[in-house]
Amino acid sequence: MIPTSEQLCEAIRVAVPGAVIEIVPSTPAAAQPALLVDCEHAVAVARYLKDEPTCRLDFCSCVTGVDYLAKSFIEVVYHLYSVALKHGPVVLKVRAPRELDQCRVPSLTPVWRGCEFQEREAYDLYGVKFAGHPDLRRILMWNEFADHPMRKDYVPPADYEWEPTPHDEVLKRTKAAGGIMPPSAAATEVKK
Amino acid sequence: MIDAGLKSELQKHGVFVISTEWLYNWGRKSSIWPLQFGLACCAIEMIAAAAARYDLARFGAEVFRATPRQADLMIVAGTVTKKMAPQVVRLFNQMPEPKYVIAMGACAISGGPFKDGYNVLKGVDRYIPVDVHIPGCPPRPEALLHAIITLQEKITGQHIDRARWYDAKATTEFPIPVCGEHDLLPPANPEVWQPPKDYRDVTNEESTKKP
Amino acid sequence: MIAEPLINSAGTITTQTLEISIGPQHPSTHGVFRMDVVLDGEIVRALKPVVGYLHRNHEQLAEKMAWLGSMPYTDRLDYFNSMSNNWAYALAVEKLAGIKVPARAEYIRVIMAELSRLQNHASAIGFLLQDCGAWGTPLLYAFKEREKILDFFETVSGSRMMCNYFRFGGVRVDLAEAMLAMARKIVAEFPKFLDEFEKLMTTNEVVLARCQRVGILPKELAIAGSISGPVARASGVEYDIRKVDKYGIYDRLEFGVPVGEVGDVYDRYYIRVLEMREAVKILQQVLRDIPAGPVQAVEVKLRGFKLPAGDGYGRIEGPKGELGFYLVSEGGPKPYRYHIRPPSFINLTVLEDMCLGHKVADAIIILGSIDIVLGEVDR
Amino acid sequence: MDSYSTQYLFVVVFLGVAVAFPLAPLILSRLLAPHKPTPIKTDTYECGLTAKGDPWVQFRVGYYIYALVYVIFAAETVFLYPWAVAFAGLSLGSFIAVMVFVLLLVEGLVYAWAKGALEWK
Repeated sequence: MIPTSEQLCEAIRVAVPGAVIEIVPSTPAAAQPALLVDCEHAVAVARYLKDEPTCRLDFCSCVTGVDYLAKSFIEVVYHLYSVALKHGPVVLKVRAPRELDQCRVPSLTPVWRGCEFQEREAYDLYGVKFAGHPDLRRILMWNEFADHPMRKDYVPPADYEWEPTPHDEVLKRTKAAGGIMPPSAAATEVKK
Repeated sequence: MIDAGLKSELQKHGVFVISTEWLYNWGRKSSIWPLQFGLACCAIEMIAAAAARYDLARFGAEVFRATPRQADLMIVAGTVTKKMAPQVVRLFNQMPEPKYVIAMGACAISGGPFKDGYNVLKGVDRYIPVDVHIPGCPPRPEALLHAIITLQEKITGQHIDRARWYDAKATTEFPIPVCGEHDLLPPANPEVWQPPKDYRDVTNEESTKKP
Repeated sequence: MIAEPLINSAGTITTQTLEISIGPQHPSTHGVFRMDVVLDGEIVRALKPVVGYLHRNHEQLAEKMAWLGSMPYTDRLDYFNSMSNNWAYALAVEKLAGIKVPARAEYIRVIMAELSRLQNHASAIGFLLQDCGAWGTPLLYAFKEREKILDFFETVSGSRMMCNYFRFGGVRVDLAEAMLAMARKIVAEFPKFLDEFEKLMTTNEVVLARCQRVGILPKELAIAGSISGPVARASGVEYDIRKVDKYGIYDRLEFGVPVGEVGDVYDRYYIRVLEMREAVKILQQVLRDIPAGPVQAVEVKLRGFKLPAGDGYGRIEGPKGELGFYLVSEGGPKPYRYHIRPPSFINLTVLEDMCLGHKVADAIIILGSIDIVLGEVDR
Repeated sequence: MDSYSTQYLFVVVFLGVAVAFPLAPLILSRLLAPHKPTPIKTDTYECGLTAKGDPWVQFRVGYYIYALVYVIFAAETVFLYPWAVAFAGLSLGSFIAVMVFVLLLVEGLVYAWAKGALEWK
């Protein structure tokens, strides 16, 4: 069976000297604690997890970018499973500061080929640059797009359309853009 | 014009009196060839409508042409995203002249459930003129059949002398938007899409710079 | 404008490659998918998939809505089987919150997911054979079966394709006896369709000639490229999440997991036929011993449903592969981060490796055998 | 007009219809169809994108050989049609003559097959 995250921590500290590892708990019901690894040793830890006979985590199922605006860092989460030993998930987390110029994370595509597209998507939507990625381009948005739309502080373009009964957010945007509120909207505004 | 009584009388004896305009429209409406152009979930309902049970062939519209050169109806079935909008407008421009557009589903009409997103065009009628709108998400295959019938009625009502494709002054080219830094430039085609008067004119210069 | 000499050093005529894009609007790309292909005559030298033409910012919308608000959006992810998408999302939330699902609801969930798998695989084969050149007939056969299943979905959930039928902790409406009878009739008739389909297609020499030894995916590349679902099992990867995670009541059901050896287009076609037979076996067991009881966990509030703070990942074996949801909650009524692990999107990673050296017509079939849906690829 | 020339009347009528049938729609569409060329409309169609890359490349010679083999056997079937329609009433001599013609072409097919003109390299 899969070694518990504490055993994994000890094994990684032994195998990859100098790796700074922390355990981040998830909800009690899900019970999927994550291994937070520092950027320098992420690739070494990943290679260790993949080749180590008791883990053999050869299937990287899911790569996600998460933008923690309040704590001002962007986290990339890897969910690893083992096809050979049929166990998982081991969750690997890597963090990088939110500012676009310093937002750099080592890419794990050399370890798991499956991360290629998902890391490109994280770069496209969050602006996380993956060092060592073979082909880091935008994958979902068009190439000339300048923003990273999934970040929490992204302001979408003001191309929304008139709505018969605008409510909270669209109403704010209508006023912010100096739009003249249609009569019916004014009525709902007064009633609220 | 011949009066209706005489016409029905002749019809009883198997003599049909028709105008060339009726024949011209009847020919075009009974064989509308749609462009094979599915975007999202509505495309699956379009295939289901063309399949055996709902059978689009009863209305002569089952021949889906892959190239716009041989199609005269574009069924915009699905969400038109901003990355796809230039391609949609270019395809519409490349279709030969008597051409019609059916906006199938809420996404094609106004952005639908995905309207509040950064990459969804709020309705295909911002760039190209739409003839028939089908509400629904996705609309049932019967709704698509009803839309084809509505389009056929629209075609029968057209007149050769006042048709827009014979009119030299009619605009037949719709400018293709460019994918800009933050949004499509221009956000809408002013000739085709006029927002309601008491609403900010989204198409003037002020809107293209970053808010 | 032909710069190089006509006859090159190797004694053959020098030929130049041709760059074309099998673009967003193309009859056989299963939606708005684009492949930039470099061709040397008919042979594919390079193939770059370009996606994003249907990116409908599903994940950003989910962050603005309540937890249950994005359940109808999951129908529009892989719009061929909304039932299993719902189940993936419901499972992820239940795993995060620790919600128990009553037995009858678990049985109903398996019925819906397996019926959805049947009509998905039938359509996938229909589209694949249409790409092979059998113009529309296999697709019409497959859609005839799909219509029956969609009728069942409509009687149960109210909508043919966008069912929005699952809730956290169960399902929305109980199955009446008449609906169960309808499901039994569909399951009883399905093997006849399968036998007819196999008799026509499986030993058809055109299918054999076009699909065998084309687009071979080696097993190691399948695992390294995170390929999941029938595409991976066709290459010999013995991995089915229903057997590994044992979610729902799959541990109580006996069913086999067909695994291929060569991993070419023909294996991917035949795996789906065998998986349909297994799904029929599952449905017969489930429809035979479905218990009575409630279909909705009582403690789950519909209004103001909140998840405890933290993150979690739940996944199911969707017809196209492993469909997972990674959810991050801050204890509020809205998700902080809502990420979908799309099987079709990740299965495209190895599309170029499979197509190199084949003809253009084979590249179309290889794409068809992966069975992608653009709503899920671009989200 | 004795019976001899009336037989050829059918051929003349048939030729006239054969020529008129394809030309009529072409001419009608030239006259009636709306003609509105715009730069975007006359641009080459490439799946909705602007066409990139130059199609006038020097591609493989295989296409030409494939077409050549096809043309040979298409011409053969054209010659076989009139014979196939009426071969029941004809004498044994005509049958042998056509068989010689067909065998010559089968020998050509075997040669093309042996040289590998039918496989795609």
